[in-house]
Amino acid sequence: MDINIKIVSEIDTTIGYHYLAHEESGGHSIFIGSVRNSTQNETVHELFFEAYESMALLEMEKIAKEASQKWNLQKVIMHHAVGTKKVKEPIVLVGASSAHREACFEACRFLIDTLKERVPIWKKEFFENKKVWVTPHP
Amino acid sequence: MDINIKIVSEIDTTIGYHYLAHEESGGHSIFIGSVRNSTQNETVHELFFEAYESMALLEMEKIAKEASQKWNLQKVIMHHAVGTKKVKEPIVLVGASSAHREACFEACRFLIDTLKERVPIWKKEFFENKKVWVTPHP
Amino acid sequence: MRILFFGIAKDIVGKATVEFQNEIQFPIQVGALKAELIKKFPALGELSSLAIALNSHYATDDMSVSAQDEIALIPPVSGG
Amino acid sequence: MRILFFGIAKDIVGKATVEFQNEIQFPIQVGALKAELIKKFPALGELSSLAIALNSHYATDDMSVSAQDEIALIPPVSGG
Repeated sequence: MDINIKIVSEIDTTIGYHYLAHEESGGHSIFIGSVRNSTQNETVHELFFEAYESMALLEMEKIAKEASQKWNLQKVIMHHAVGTKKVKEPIVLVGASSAHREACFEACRFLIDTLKERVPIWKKEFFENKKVWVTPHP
Repeated sequence: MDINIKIVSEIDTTIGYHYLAHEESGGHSIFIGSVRNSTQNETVHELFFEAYESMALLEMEKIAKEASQKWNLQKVIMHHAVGTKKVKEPIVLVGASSAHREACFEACRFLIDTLKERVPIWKKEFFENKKVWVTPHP
Repeated sequence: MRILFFGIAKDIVGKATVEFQNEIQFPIQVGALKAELIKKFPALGELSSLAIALNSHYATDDMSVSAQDEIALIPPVSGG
Repeated sequence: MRILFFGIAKDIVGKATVEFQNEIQFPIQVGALKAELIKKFPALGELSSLAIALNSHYATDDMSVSAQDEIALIPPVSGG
């Protein structure tokens, strides 16, 4: 299986299919996360992302390999942005390709769910009058 | 909700996010189906797609609206190709955007599953020595 | 009236459009029209499903078809 | 030895990197190191989770840390 993993300053949202396409793949599932204009009813102006880059890359690679053990995939892509991101700007792109659609859908969901649980990247939310590191409670 | 529905001769795989992005959307799920090189262990050379176009457009619109009743979505895209498609060429692109990722993933899966069940489009498979209309058995 | 055929139904019938003049009496119910078509082209009866579209929407067997409607025969779909 | 701090942990500690000289005795187990850091910076103890990365991999509490290892404190992650 081919894996493409990157920490970038700008996510290129157009390349998902180009990377995932494979002659054995009939299905390609792509998820893109972006900044939305509010969280818990408060207006968000921008987000700032910080990564422990060496570890984030290793952790994404582990997640991609776990996905390829759970499902029969041809390719996996995981890109995450760092720095300041405004509303509508993409933050993360993950995707997987497989012969049939069930596997790529489930794998894609696993990639983003597990990335959010484990990859050492931190988000600071900038509201009108305050900024806070998001520290999810379990 | 905004809906973008097309029958096209070439799928543009790069536009999914561009179309789905919305300031209230944090999640965007895109599925792209393409021609793979084999089916049931036989080598596929190409596929040919024929649509009852007026009805296919109406039926895709109904499916998009059903999705928007089931989930809180900002945008839905459904593009299907017609004509001859070779291995690795995209056939269909569907996607949905929503505030959180659960809704867009579930909606995207619903879009492609329901498209395959109901939209009047037919596929002919070209093998080495024969060509057959695919007529799925229930 | 004209009936449109697609996919394998087009191959069975031998053309994309067939004009029916006196063979079918209109108005007719969708279910009865389907039965007439299967009588005329028995291979249609061997498909795993066969639907009728009335003016570009799926029709149920009890709907009535007039000679002015656009009718299409929908064999099992296989898009995506 | 140097410990890297990220996100809210960096704000609590006041910098991204802290050099510990004689305050911590190496080798030390990961669990004990975490306890030392929480004693020094009590606000770290109020986070919903706190992990240690040892040479860029998540470490378990029973692993041993030497002064040559790259150590990072991982507060609750919030990527994606």
